[in-house]
Amino acid sequence: MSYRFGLDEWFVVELARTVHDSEVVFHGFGSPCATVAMHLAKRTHAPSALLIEGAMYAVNPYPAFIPPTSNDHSLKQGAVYSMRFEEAFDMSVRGEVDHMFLSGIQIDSFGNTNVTAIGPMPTPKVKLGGGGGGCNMSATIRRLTLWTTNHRPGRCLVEKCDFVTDLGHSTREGTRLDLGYTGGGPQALITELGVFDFPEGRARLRALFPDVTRREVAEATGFDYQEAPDLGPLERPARSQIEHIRTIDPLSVRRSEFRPAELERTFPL
Amino acid sequence: MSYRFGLDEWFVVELARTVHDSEVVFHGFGSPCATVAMHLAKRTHAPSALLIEGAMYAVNPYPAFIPPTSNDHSLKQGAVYSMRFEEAFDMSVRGEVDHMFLSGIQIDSFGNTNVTAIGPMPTPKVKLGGGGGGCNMSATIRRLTLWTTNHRPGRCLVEKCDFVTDLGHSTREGTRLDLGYTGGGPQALITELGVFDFPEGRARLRALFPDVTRREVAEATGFDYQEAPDLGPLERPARSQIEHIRTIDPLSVRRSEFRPAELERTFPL
Amino acid sequence: MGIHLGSDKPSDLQTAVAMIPPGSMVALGGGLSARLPMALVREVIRAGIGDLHVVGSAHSIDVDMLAAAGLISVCEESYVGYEQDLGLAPAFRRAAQKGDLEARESCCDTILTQLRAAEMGLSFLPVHGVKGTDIESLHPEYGRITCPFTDHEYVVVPPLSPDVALIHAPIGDRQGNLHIEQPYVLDERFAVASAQVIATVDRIVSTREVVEAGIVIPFYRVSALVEVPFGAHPTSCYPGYAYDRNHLSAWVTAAGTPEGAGDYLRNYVTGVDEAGYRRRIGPERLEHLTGYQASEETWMEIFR
Amino acid sequence: MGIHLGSDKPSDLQTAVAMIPPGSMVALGGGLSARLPMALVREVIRAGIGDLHVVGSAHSIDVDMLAAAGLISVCEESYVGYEQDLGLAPAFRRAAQKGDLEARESCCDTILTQLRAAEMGLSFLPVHGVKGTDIESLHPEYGRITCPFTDHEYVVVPPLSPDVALIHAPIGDRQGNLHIEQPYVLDERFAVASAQVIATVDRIVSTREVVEAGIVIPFYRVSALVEVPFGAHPTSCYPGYAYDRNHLSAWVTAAGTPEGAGDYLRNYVTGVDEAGYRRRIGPERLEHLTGYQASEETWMEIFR
Repeated sequence: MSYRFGLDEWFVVELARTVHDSEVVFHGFGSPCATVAMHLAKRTHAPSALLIEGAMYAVNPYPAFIPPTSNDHSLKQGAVYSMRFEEAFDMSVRGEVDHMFLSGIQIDSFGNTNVTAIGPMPTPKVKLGGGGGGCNMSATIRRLTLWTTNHRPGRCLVEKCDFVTDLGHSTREGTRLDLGYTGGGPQALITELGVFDFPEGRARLRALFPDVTRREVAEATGFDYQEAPDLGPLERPARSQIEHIRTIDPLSVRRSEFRPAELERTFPL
Repeated sequence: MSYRFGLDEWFVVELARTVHDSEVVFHGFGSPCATVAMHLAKRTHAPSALLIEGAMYAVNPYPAFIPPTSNDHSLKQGAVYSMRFEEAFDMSVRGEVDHMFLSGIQIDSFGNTNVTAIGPMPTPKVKLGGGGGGCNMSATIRRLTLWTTNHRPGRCLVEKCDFVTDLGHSTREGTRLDLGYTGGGPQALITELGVFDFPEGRARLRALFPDVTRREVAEATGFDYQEAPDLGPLERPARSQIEHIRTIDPLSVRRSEFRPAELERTFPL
Repeated sequence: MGIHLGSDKPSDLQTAVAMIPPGSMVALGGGLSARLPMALVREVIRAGIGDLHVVGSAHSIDVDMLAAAGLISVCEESYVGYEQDLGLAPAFRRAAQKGDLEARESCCDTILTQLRAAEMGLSFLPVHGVKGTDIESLHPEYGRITCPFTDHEYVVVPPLSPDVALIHAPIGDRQGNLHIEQPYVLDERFAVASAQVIATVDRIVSTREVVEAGIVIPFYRVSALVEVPFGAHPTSCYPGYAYDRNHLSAWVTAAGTPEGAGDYLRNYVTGVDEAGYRRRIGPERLEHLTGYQASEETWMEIFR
Repeated sequence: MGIHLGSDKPSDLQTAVAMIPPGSMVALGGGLSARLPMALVREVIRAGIGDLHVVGSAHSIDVDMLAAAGLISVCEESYVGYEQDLGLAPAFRRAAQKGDLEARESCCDTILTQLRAAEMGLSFLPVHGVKGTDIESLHPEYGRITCPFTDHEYVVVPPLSPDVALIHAPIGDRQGNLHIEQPYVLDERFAVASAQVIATVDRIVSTREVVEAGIVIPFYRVSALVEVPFGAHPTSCYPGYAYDRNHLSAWVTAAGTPEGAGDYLRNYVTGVDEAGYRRRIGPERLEHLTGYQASEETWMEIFR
């Protein structure tokens, strides 16, 4: 039988590919795929990245496994230094953090995200969890990578967010430039269908998973978008990347982000 | 031969008498008499005071001796906790420190102090050391005790400070109330001649060392002042206070604050 | 914003939570699945202290359970939920959606900034973001200011001085010196900015032991100190014990309906004291959570 | 304001101080008689790097010696001197009185606030006092602002981001993780707010040893790391050694005249390297300063 890997693994590889070597990279909490991706990048193409581990604020840890919560001490194993809360936040808001992963229950074409509520506040239809540190950090961190594993049902990529928790490229008060923000905003949006970039501050479809059609993406997406001239399939992961993922995440917590149908998608190497 | 003690010891006792029990009390650096006085108060009438040890920011230490510098680790012996720099300063400026000792090379009748320069800046006749944290802390700490051991030569208690480093009750921009400051300003000024209080925000002579006359004080003082109706000699120290001082300060660093002639002043118990 | 020098600090849960008047602003220490002050939360529910304004960063069962008990009027947290693993907080969500509580959602960094304003004694501080988001619309108390040097317009926030902070630590001494392990989250900031600090510790130990581990919150910040073994359960309190994922999961399932939440509260909170709570959880289960140190494999298996 | 991830950090004094261009704003770590970065100060004097804007809290021989060497153009410290014991700083005083340097005197808390502004990435922060004092007149760069919530008028200060911070620590590892003992003074703040951090340590040790003692400044803040035994002499660096009061006193006496200061600098700085400096001081004397741990009596006698 040939070597196969799952969508969850390829998805993590796509997140990891957005990490540059020698950058300062951070994710928040409740982000298993981003957590695994950061460690994958650090163990492969970005060994000199400064990795700040989510809710632990541990610097360059080497955990033996990824637990189902972001706030477990197993995540700081191997780190010789952990930041104080304020140290991590100051670093982010003064612009020293190069890259953050950010998810959204709703995401619009500017890359604004909503994790606060579906339907109007103060008594929404669904009160979501909330934004953590996003509404300040999204203004200042140099580069944001957005992701969602809920593109297909058609309710995530929306024309307009019911509520803007974190900043994309432009909101009702104007662009980042108008607002005087130093961060560069979203550079990529990765979904279980494909990858968008933001060449002019608007989402543009850049690549697809090989089992996904342009039409499926169009049907699932609530906003208009351009397609990249060289739109095509994503580059396949290397076997070593897949192996690293399985080593990093033996509990497969990354899979908790996906609906069961998506987890059935597997690919030959 | 009867039991005698020196002016330096009585002076320290007068400083210690301004410390209340259960208050938070702090001195800066370069203040041997205030250092010894704080420890004397803590070991006698103010056992529940929270003592913040000068440049060490150590809480309630019990040093075996007082070193000639305020920044020596011998001063934090016995303390289980030392504040960070910012912890001590925040505590002071938000009004949680009840009492601070403050000295001045010049002191005016409002209790403004100068430790910056004699003669006009930027090229003064004498560049003094500088004010440490005084120009913020004097605005916010609840109660200040001023002291000088250089009253007699007549150049310390002046009509007008050449430069206001730390705030008394009123400066060129108005009173503390006008300035919106929360601290209560100087409550006492202790010199080698006697003790002033500040009943209406102006220095008033309240008591004298028994070997000093009202005339000597008047001659040494460059500003006009009232005298308290019950002006009289200071209350003599208890023998136990003197013994404590000698135990606390075996190197006699307190004596470095006095001119030799003043150190010749001794008193019977 | 309180200095507590007394030697008469309350040392039992009932007396300690009696220091919290209804309507208080209550800061919750710890975060997510770690070091939440659960014994204090349960005692607040037993005492039925309501109309609370809770503040914190990213939290979970503490807020959710107080919401289930109907004790929260304003929730000013940056996140309430169980992350990807167990999802949204059912009771909190229900209360927010019905308007039983006001979800005055904030941001970790904004809360930090407001606590710093209190700590620094300042009547305002600027934040970096917020402007342009809808979070600002939930906070009429925020303002705007223009920097006199750069002309940049900032959102400014007022200081946040909770009436009381609830903090759980693994160890402390009788005076109230507390050691906690990193991440401290906002606990240091809460301890300074709050008028009262009510602390529970898994173990009261000698001052020497706390000093050796490192004092993170000094005694003069703590107004009450109670020893409650497993006082953070079902969340973790390292180096003592890992979080109880199974129990959290059982709560989340139960809290899916008001009836289920009510049953849980009767079984695990109002119907028992803390010793009874530990018996309900069972000594074997608690022991299991402390076993994480045996090996990485053991640690991992606790979460499977 | 600098992240230094490289594995090629300079590790000798000459290369390290070559990172400081003339005209730099230089933050000085430690304070008064403790943990002043004296080996770096001496190397700066050997290299003759001038026109410096030095910033710090309460300092002594570091500033005084740089002033004696004519290398300071602006001195923005809260205090320069030798406390009650040895009095005013002779060379600094002379330079300030002649106008050879600008004594832009500041306040510990103002400097702290300006460093925090840099750390927090803010273009201004309010301070509590200063208003009404003459310190404000020395700082045209300060401003005023009215709080939008209370109408209170504050003095506001701009961020302070030194070009380079000079820090001495007792131990560090090769990556640049540093341990220092309290009081940290402003060293943590300088390490974050400065573009470059040049550190000296008395001993380079294993990472494990630094972790056990406690990392206070993490490796990614440090751009150069040099091992210099007794690198803080004649000031203290606990737990290694007490300050050398006799040597400080000798300097203060020498520095009473420009000629005396010049002789001192030739003898102890420009005429020798650091190994030569230690030989000049003498191994017995240095050994004596490390002996403070023997007993309280011994410790006290070092200062007599």
